[in-house]
Amino acid sequence: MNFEFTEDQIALRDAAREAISRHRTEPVPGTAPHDGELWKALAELGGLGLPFPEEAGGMGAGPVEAMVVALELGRAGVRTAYSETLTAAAMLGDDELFGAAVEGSRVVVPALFEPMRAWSPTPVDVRADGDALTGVREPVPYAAAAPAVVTTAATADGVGIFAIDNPTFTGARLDLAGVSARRVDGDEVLVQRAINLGTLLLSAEALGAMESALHLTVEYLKSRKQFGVPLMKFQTLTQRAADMYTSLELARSAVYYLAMTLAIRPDDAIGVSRTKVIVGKSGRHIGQEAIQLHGGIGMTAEYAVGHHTARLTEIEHTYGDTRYHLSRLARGVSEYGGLDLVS
Amino acid sequence: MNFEFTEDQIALRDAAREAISRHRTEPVPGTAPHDGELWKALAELGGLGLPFPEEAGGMGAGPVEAMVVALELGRAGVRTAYSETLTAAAMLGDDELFGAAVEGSRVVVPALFEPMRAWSPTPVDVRADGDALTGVREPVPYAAAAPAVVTTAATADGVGIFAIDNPTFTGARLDLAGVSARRVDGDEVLVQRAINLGTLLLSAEALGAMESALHLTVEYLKSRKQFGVPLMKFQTLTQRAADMYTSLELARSAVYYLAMTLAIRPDDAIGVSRTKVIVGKSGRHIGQEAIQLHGGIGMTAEYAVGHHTARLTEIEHTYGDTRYHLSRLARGVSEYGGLDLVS
Amino acid sequence: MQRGLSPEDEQFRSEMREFFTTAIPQDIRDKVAAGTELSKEDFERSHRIMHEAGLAVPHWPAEWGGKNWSDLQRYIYLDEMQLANVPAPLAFNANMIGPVIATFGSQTMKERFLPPTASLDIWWCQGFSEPESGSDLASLRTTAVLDGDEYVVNGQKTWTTLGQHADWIFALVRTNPAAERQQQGISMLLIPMDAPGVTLRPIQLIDGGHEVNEVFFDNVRVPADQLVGEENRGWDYAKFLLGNERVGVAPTGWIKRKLAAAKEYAAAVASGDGHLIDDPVIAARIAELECDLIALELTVLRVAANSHGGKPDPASSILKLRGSELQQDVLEFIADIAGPSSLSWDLEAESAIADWAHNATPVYLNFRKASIYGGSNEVQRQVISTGILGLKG
Amino acid sequence: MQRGLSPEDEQFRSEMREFFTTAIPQDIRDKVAAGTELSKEDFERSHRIMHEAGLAVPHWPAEWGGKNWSDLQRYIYLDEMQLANVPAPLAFNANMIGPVIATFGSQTMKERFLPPTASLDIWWCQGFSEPESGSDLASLRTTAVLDGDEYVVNGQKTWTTLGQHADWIFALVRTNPAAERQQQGISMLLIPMDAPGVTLRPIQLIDGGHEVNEVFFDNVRVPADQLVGEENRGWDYAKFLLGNERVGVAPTGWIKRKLAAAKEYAAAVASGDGHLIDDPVIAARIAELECDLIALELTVLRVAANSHGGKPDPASSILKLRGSELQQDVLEFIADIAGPSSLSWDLEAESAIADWAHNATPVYLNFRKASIYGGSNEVQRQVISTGILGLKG
Repeated sequence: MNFEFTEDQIALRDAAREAISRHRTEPVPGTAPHDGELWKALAELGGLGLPFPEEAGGMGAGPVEAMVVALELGRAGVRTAYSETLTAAAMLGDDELFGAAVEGSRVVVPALFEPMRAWSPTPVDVRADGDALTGVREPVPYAAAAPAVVTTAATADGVGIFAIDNPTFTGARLDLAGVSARRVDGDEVLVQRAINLGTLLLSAEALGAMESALHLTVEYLKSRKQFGVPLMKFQTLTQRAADMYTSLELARSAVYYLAMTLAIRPDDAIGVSRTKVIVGKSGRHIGQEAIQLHGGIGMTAEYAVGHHTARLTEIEHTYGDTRYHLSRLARGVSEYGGLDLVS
Repeated sequence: MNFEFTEDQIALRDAAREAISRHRTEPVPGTAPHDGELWKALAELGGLGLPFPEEAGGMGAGPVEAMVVALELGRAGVRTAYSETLTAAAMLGDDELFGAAVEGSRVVVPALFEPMRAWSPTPVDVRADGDALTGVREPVPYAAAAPAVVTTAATADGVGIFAIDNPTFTGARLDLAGVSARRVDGDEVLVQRAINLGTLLLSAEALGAMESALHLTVEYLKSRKQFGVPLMKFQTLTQRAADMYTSLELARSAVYYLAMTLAIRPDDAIGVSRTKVIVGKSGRHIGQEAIQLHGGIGMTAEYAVGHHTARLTEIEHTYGDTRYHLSRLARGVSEYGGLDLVS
Repeated sequence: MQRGLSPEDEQFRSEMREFFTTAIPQDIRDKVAAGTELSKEDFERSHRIMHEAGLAVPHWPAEWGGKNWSDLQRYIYLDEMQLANVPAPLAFNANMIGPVIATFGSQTMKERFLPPTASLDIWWCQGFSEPESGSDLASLRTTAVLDGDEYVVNGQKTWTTLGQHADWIFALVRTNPAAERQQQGISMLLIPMDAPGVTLRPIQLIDGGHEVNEVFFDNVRVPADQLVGEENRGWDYAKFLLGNERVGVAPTGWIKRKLAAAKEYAAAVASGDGHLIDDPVIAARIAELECDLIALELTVLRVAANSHGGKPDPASSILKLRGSELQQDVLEFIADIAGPSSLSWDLEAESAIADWAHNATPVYLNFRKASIYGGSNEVQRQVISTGILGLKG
Repeated sequence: MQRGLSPEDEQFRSEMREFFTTAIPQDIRDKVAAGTELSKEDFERSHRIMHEAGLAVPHWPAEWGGKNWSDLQRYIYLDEMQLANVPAPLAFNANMIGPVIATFGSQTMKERFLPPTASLDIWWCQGFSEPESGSDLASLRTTAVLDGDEYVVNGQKTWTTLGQHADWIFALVRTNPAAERQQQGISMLLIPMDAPGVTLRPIQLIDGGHEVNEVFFDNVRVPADQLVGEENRGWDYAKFLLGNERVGVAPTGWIKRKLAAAKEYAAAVASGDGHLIDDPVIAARIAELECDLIALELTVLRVAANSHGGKPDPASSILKLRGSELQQDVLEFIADIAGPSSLSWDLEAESAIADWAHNATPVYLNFRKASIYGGSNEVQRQVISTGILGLKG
């Protein structure tokens, strides 16, 4: 067991932090815009190919390294298609879009949500007959950036993966009827593996957002005065900041551990669900308390903290929320007795 | 809508309070002993027959009046067979035990629990063939006081109610095989009605316990010093006392309302479940916080507050806990839209 | 103790329900239901219809349009209004400055301001908070110096809700900086928003909406007859204003309607072969929120029914605290129900996602304010622990 | 970053598991599993078996029986012990006074006390808290006045756990009432419980058990060579003692075992046609508690793996807080599972109810202490906010 970053991982973290801060723009409410400059910087860093083998065109690192980058994005409060692109790339196998995705020459995103349907990793109303798809994906992330898309569809033999080079969106909606799609090698197992990676990256981003939300809150309590004394003299606030720290460190342990787990067991869906639950509970707690302890200023778009809360909320609702993952875990709890985390 | 006690109800409350304080003995951990003196005083007050019609031998008052007495018992931290006896009496119809129960000449309790089975208002493994019963009831409350017992059993035509004058107990266990039981008029509806009444009385007792637990906590925070200053200077403690007060007043509204409801709709099981949930959540919150804010002294049997917590825990586990009642309510939530509490 | 409504109150309720569900335009009520932002014109249409029906300011003194209702009737009025998705009469007019002028203003001031305040011909906004005074309102720094028969006002206000629509602002200003206690040197002034030297800067919130503003005063000259009541008594008027509402503190009708909507939403979102509402864990959460709401609403009713014009029931102190918590719990739940459909906030005509789901996250984020503004939950707990429990911190 | 155990640590774990599940008598482990109170003799039997195997005080210096384990090995040792329902070596001996004497005691004191402390031939208890000093330990009033070569001790201690079994007490006493700071005038004395003037009064707890005591000192004469270390440095020793344990702070093995038991219990309690565990809401609660536990245990592992003998990882500050919360959550859940079967606390041979269910409520109530004793959760939060976050209250 070793939870510490290696020297290489620390160097990667510092490089990512530097690149992000150089290209960072102020966050805005609502749908995230795509930032080409930042994207280029992340691509130049090799960040988009980190977990993929060198022979396939990746960097030959692993999920731990990708986590390091996602953590920095979350900490900086920068919203990008990072987790989306890596999730998409993980589904692309040897499709030609893979290279474009990890080089950053195209924005490639997964289209995995069905409108007005709770999260499901497998397609329900999206179907394929050969390469002909029917159904709707919505919302598709970064649709305004005209991305290429990887989607899934129910086929006669299970789940198929499809690449779409130049889809046409209506807002964030993608009607699949009549689009030109190309079937990609791979099945449900590959889809779940990609979602596992994506969930890790979102969780890491959430961890970074929590870190910054707590940091901002602590600084605010130190500097801001009310009734003539610094807010940090109000024990009811500082004790709540302590609980936020507790939530943060619990989430950190879980995220680091999931990265290590996926490095050796990329199909560990149970581990992913558990991490999503831990991160979901911590994220909601920290996000809500960070605003509350800031008071009114925490509600404003000019100030960073509320954007972290918004991003934590978005992540909670991506790839299954706490309740979804608890239900998934609940179905298995009778199948084993005690937990074993070290084997 | 009127949530205020009438003058008669206030007089009853004062009389009950006086009688209880005159006979009150110090609480002890574990199984509650039966106190004959106090029981006599409650009976002389007419307290045992309050909700039953005069023509049947009751006092011709209603559930509100019985609630008033139960609230005082809870406030004083006195454990009695009050809710049990009134629940039993409500199941007895015109059986001869009814008179003994409401006069207080016999302790009569309901035997409704099956060992190692979650709460169920209807019998499962207790069965009747004519007057011959099989199955086990455990724990039977106040078994050490050699009470008469009213129990239920699954019959060919539904649920039967049975009176047992002189059962033999092993500890708190009553093996029904071979006991001499007498079938009483009444069915499931009467059983549910009796449990509704019993749940109201337990909820009222819980409300009294919460009131006292908060009162003791507030007094402790006012008087006790730590680090040279009164505990009430620690905002983290006083803010939590405020949350306890909130829980208390929410529970009060629910209990009063349930009493008024049962006075006109004694079969309102939905109202009973909702109240049990509200009281359960408030009771757990207040019981746990009362000990925590007291610190070590709250853990000792010499001090009253922990006994209130113990009693709140016992009530939570009687006639269905919060989770049970939420599940019962959950099955019906699709059947109506918004709530209407005033009609 | 008595459950239920008297026949008169039942009749009253029917009338209110009839009015709110038929007289207020459906398009406005649909927007409220979906959590979409209302335009100024929406507010005005709705307010004026209520005003014409004599229902905009029923709690004012009878001579200025009041109704002499009981607290229970006022509860019924608010409940039916909220259940019908009707936006409340503008609170700054109906619940804040109106009652203050009616109670403390001169006869001239009443005649000048109360009728247009009731009819929304004047749109009021509030100038209380300042950048350096949050919960500690009495530390405010905006000054007003008497110069002849005019006050000269300098300073800055913030969190001015809907100030962008406002014609007038009622502002707390410091008229006596030398007063022994901060609270004693404060006055309340009525200032037109188009007076020279008044500027307004919008503040964008994290939900993307523009709802609050900063207001700057740069040598603004205000005629002395726009002083409310007496000089240096503004703190008392502000306390009256903030403590004026006893019944509407917890928006239980609003919560009830949202929770009923949450059930519809949970029945509309597909999950597996059925819908989210079929999930026992979701259904149990709905049941729990209903129980929480029942406990709160019964407390509102208890307080309303038990108050006899005198001191309010102490339990009224929990209503703001618990009301905001429960509002937030329900909106959090609705965002969870929306799930991935909540990820795009943009309302698009051809979207396959319902408006409520697009709005779920911004509305959830927006209502984090509920536990901050108007006396934060920490302040509410302080009021309970000090004022009710006697824990002198 | 690396997941999993090295082959050596895997081997170590197998050995520990083998030892704890075979060498410690089953009857003792069954009592622990069911939450039944242990007798003095139970503690002694278990402790002495571990001592004979060299496993009672592995974290002591090697010359007094220590093992030079890594923090990770110590975690594995504790985890396996707790999983196997083995009562820990008496904490007052192994984790408290032993390390203090080994670190600060004279060579004579070490030779006199460490061997019988390791073997439990001396049963130690703790004399720190006093009736008027709870979280504010430094305000203690028990005095020790040097009279020739003896201290004369007067005063009262309380919350002395298992004092009824003890041979000796290590007590904090005030030796310099004139010291500038309260903390500077305190010393630590070793006192036999049968010394003239020492009396013990049991305190019954709300679970009915007798676990803590008051200890009174009435002119008790204590030879000066039973002073630990130097006079007036007792506060430092006490801080060392309380902060000594870095790995065992959160009993994750215990919680893991209880949670696994909770599943068995939920599968044993009938409900409808099946059992409680078939209820999705119950199963989801189990899953949630498992997630909570995983987050905590991973933090324990992270802290253990990241510590290099120097400053502990700051995340270690959350372990006591979170560990006690989670212990309490799991015991609350077990009491809920027991439901009506928890209503009688009496263990009866012919009962149809399992012992764990009879014990569920008293054990739940007993562990409300976990967030109070040994530094309350409020104190833990203060440590985090001040020491880690730098919020100087």
